[in-house]
Amino acid sequence: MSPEVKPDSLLNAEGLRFDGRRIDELRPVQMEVGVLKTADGSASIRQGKTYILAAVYGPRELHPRHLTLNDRAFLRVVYRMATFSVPDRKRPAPSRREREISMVIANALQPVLFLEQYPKAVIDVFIQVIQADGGTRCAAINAASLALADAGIPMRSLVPSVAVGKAEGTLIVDLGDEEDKYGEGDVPLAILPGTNELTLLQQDGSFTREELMEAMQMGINACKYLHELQKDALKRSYSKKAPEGEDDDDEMDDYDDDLETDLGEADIMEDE
Amino acid sequence: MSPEVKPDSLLNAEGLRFDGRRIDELRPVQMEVGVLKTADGSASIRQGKTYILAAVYGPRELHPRHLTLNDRAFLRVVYRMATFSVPDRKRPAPSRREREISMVIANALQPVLFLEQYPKAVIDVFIQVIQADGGTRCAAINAASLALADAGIPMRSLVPSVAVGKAEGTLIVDLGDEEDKYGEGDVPLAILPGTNELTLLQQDGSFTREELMEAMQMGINACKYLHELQKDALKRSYSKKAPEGEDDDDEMDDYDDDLETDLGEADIMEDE
Amino acid sequence: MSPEVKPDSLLNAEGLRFDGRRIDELRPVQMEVGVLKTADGSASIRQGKTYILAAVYGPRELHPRHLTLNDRAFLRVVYRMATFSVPDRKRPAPSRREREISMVIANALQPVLFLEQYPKAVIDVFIQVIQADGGTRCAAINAASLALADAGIPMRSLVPSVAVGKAEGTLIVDLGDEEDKYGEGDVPLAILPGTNELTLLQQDGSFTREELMEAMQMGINACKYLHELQKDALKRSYSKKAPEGEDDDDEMDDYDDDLETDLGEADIMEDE
Amino acid sequence: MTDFSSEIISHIDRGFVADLLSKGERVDGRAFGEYREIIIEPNPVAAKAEGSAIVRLGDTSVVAGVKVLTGPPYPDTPDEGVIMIAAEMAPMASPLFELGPPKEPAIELARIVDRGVRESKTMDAKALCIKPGKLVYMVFADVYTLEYDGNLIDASSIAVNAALLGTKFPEIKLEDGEEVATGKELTLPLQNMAIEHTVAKIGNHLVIDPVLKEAMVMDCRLTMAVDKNDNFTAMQKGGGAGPISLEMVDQAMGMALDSSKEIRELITSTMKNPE
Amino acid sequence: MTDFSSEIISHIDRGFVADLLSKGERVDGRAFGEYREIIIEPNPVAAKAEGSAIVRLGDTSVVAGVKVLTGPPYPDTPDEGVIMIAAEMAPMASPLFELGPPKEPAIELARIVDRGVRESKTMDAKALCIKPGKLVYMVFADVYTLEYDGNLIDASSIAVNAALLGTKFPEIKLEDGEEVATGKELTLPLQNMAIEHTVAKIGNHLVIDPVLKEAMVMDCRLTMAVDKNDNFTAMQKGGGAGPISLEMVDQAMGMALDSSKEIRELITSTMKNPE
Amino acid sequence: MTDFSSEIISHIDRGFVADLLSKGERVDGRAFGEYREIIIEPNPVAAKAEGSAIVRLGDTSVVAGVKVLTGPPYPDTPDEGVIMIAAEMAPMASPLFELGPPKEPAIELARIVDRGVRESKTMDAKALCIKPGKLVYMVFADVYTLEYDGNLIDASSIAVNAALLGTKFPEIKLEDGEEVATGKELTLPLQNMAIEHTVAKIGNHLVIDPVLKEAMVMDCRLTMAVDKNDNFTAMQKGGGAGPISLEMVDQAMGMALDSSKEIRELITSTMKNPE
Repeated sequence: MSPEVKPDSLLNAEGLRFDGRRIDELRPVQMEVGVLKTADGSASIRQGKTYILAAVYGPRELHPRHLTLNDRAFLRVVYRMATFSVPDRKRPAPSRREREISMVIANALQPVLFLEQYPKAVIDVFIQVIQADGGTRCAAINAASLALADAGIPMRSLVPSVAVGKAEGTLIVDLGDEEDKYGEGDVPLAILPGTNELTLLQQDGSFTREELMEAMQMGINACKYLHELQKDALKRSYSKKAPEGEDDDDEMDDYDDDLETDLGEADIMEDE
Repeated sequence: MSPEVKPDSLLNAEGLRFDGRRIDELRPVQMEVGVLKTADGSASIRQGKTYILAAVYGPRELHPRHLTLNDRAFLRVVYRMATFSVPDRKRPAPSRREREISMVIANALQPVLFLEQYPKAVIDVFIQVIQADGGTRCAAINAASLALADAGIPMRSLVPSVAVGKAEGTLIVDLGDEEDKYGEGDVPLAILPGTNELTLLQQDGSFTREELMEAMQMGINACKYLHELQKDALKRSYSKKAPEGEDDDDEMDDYDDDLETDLGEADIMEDE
Repeated sequence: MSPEVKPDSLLNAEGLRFDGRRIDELRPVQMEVGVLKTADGSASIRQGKTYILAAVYGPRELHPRHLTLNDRAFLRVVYRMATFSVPDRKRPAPSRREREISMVIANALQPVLFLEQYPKAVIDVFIQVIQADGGTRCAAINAASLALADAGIPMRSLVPSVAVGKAEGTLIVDLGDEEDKYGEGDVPLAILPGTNELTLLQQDGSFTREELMEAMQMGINACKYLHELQKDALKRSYSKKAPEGEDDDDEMDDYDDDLETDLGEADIMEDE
Repeated sequence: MTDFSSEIISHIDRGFVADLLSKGERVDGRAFGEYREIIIEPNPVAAKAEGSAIVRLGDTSVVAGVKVLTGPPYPDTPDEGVIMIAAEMAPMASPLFELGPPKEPAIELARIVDRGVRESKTMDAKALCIKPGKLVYMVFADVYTLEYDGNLIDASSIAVNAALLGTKFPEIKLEDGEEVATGKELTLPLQNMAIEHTVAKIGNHLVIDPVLKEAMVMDCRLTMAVDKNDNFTAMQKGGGAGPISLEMVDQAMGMALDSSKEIRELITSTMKNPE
Repeated sequence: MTDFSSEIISHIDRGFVADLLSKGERVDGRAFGEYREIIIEPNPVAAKAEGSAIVRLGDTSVVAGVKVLTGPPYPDTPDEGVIMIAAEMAPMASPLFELGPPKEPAIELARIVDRGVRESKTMDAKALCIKPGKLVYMVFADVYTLEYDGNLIDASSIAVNAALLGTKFPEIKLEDGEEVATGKELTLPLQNMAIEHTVAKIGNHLVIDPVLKEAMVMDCRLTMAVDKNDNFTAMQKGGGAGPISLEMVDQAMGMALDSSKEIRELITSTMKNPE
Repeated sequence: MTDFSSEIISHIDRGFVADLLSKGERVDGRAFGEYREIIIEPNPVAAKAEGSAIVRLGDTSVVAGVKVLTGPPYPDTPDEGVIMIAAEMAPMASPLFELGPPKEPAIELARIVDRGVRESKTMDAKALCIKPGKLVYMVFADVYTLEYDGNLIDASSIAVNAALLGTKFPEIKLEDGEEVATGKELTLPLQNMAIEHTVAKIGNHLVIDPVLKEAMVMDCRLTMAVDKNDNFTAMQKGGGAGPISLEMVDQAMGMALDSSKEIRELITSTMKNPE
């Protein structure tokens, strides 16, 4: 591992960040769909040095049975960090932090799913953080919604997510580890791209009401961009799946029919 | 918290105790019934600095089901101490001591209940020690039997309980923390007031057979007095519940009919 | 306990071991059948200073039910070491080592059982190490198969087991603690005496392929001898059970009929 | 805490609550931005805990207690004291709470209340250091739920802050490697107390301090910690998966700011001048 | 240990046992105040444990082992050794015992046996101190149940006391902060060994050392630790919720006193002169 | 890992696989002694872990990461570093794996992989000592399963060895009781890397690197760790209760020896020269 050094300043005289980014610039993001063979659906995301895998199984029978919901599927999200994904070794057992993050990720994803179509079943979303470098819960949501789509589970839309923060009084988008550690606050959020409504919202640090409103707006803008990247990733995966010689667009059209668009959002593939 | 100091002597030349009590004198006792809104029945007790809440739920369906008894209700008692109720912080998880005390409290209460009337159900008794200053298991029994009555669960009688101890060779009633710590023994007991039979009996320290007999007799006498205080507390709660202008006695008569008196005890309210 | 001292040498000039044994000589072995009254079957083994008890219950109903197998009995082996059975105090909770050894013992015993005759049931094998002085998993298998026979559970044969090791370059049979600790390797194995097939095989240390083949052959030879000792122990237990004045041989003949010999092995009692 | 809605609450209940709200009314008659009566009982555990408070929020009540111990600091923060905030959803408080190890709602409660203290930098952790790398004060604040009629978070936040404010503990020094009590009594180095405010979203309406009936039909809740300078120091959307618009978040923040000063003053006046 | 009665035992069984008792007879023919035969096997774990004993009480049997280690004392008792007594109800011993973490009956067994040692001040804890605040002897006595036919408590108490009495361990000194064995062998500082006696109440009758059939129909049991001076050093009513009168407690105490000396002598003679 | 056969796999499947093997064919067309394609991705966790590798064995894949920390040695080995190898069967990797604490198959996996490192004396534990009795390096290697199509053991063994081989960590000295980084970067003291090879027995046939379909119908498997000198340093029969003859063990050892050198070279070349 590269030893972490506290930077002299998180923002330089030109208004550029520690790692050279503009204040509203995302780290390099790579998303890939269908990366795991055994899962029903899967995706990976690399965002800066953060590296996360998401796998989806289901809808399938739920064990243990006492968790069964009679009127809808149980969306079970399990967010886990590898022991070696952080500077100090994480203890192997699930921490309270991991359990809370699993819960907020489930809340962030649930609004786009039609859980009532699968009473008594479970949809499992397993998230493994391979390397953590800030923004893992947001990156996890980006990957998990791709994995759900890859599993063929009907969705109203994908869910993009990003964290906005504050460094030396300036709002900045997509915090890396140093900005998270030495900055003044963190606002992770996720949105429904069709309505811009928030499905994840947390905050720590210290913000005025006006700063928070601006931070959330910056986050929504960044999510719009991430949503495009998600759709690109999904499109690439369908191209790969299409048998050679067949028309890729047909393949995608088929998929479109499976997607519901209740929230008035443009269909995921439409504007590609 | 007030730092604990070891007293020079637990008994003074006049035969009075560390805190000025006579050897057979209880600490100030306040019992109150119906103190928690969400529980089916509840009571609080303050005995010296000991402060305990008891809540009763049931009879209700039992989870997990494998604990179900086919011929009677399961009396489930959970005695818990708050982390801050003792001089050193108690660890949050239930200790073996708490689990054993839960068991002996259940044994102490069970003889007055008609568990066979509620096969397969559970009656839950939750006891929270807010502040511990000696005699918590006895105070818990005093409060728990009031909470059971408050929940409208038929009972043969209330169950009063007290600890008798020994300090400098003399038997003393209702130990406080210092007497428990620096004294020579402890005999917690609980009785059926109608027959004087013991439903709780434990002992530690060192006693001769004769001392133990005397200690138990002193404990029974003290329980008789505590039983009067319990009945007073129950009476007050019924007065409060009675709609204004109505006759309190009628209200109490109704209750009396619910109580069984198999053990030949005078009915709880009778001699008030 | 006798303090452990590292021996100067594990093999002396005459080719004898630390404790005077020849390289292929077992420690003194005592096996006794039917030592526990409450179990359906039981046996004890003392092998050197190793002392182990095995108890068998079943076939009986399996709890918890989700472990139930629909087409055969569940063979549940629980190998436990007493806290005081080793030089340092073992922690009371089951260790991962104990759980793994339980699993390999179950694998070692299963081939001689007719589990498919008892669908949904459990056969419980409880093993308690009272004193551990090397070779506990092998001694446990020796005792457990006697306990299974004592419980009247049909078996193709008994399962003898022994560990072969290496000290100062020489292969030696039935390691004691010091030979295990200061030697160069350990090969515990168990066999079906009728076919010489291995039902347990593990190895640590460092061996060439040729050494391993020789070690396994030495182990098989030692198992043959242990098998005779097992049969002796079983025979003694039937003698004891036979009512006085009755013919012991008849008693044993009855037992023989219960044993299956699918593997072509001579019947357990036959050559006695 | 939990989203019990689909399992326990019928559609009729949800309709009933929502209809009332459309008429500008809440189930218990309060205004949308109005808290239930808040009663703080100072120092109920005076003999054993260094600080304590019982807080009633209508028919919700909790007890918080503070223990101050000494111990070694964490290796990565050798000059800072240790602060641990926990909360327990005891089955005593509600038929909805279960026995056993804490489940997700209890973990969330504990973490939100903890974050309200930690992220607000309520205490100056460096002032809790006795000797860097060797000995620091360890402050444990634990909350037990006694009665549950909605909004445990705010009740717990008020109770923890009240208990911390009332905490008194003996000063300890390290002399020749031994811990020695100086005989002096200290209070905690409180520098920026923040109070948590929870607003429930039900349809198009926002109500502060939701009772259980409201919590059971809400789309989600937003909890906001507000400090003395009207800064937001922690926020959590939870209590259901319903999405919320930016505008409603802004409105909720306004409701929190409107309530904050009064509650802070209640805590301060009660704990500084306990009868 | 447990009150299995209503689930497993029919009323006929209870009637049968009670009828016999009315005629002055027990199910196995013993007198009411008579123990089953007690057999103590000394030092079955001689090679690994510092002390050990197997005790048979009829068809109940247990093994106890003692380990003596060194370690730091508890902060609140810097000049005292550490004494830990535990007992396990292993499923090997009975179809009634279950796999898994200890349940209430096993916890009660462990705590009663522990209390019998601790409350009797069987050992002089201060004599187990090597260097105050730094290093003490830690004495662990663990009991495993092998066969269960009633009255595990007394069997465990006898086994633990026998094992402690036979314990030998190397003397350790602290020299320049290092632990050094002096080469001398020590025995434990036993000062007041107490034996636990269990009496079962069945209807109006009291029987000592109940077998399983009696335990299953008893109203309750009373366990009493009696020391060499005939003092009672620990007592526990358990094994069912049946109440008991003062008179019967007195009678039970008499039965315990009648048995105590003989059992103590058996332990002492067996462990002091092991074959 | 587990013997799923009787519960999940029909007799038809077992017959199908066995029939193929009788014809000299495997379900995926490989030769009996042939591994699937092995792909090693070096250092996927370069920013946080001291060493790491992702290993693909056909459609089985795992990630291994190494953390090197400092801490006190175990009392009984004061001059040796601490080495801990663990492996987790995460439910992400297979519908056959369950949530919750590790069950027997996961424990066996972890212990086999650990034994392959420890028994081979892969690392010189004494070279991991910084100051005897005070401070040593602690090497933690953890494996997470990502995709499961059989033979997790060999994939994990390869991944752990690759991650250890690529590990770099800062040198620490103890100066006046304080840990100080010298600024120098170290590699692990690897002295005898052994690779684990798993052979499945199906009827009379042996196949190396079994896929899931083979694992589900196998009688048992034999895992062998082979070091650079062709010594066997660890062995485990598992994966079912089927017995195996001495001749087949010999044959399996031959198959392991035939594959070992090539895999070792792949690990070394990939990790020593990562792109």
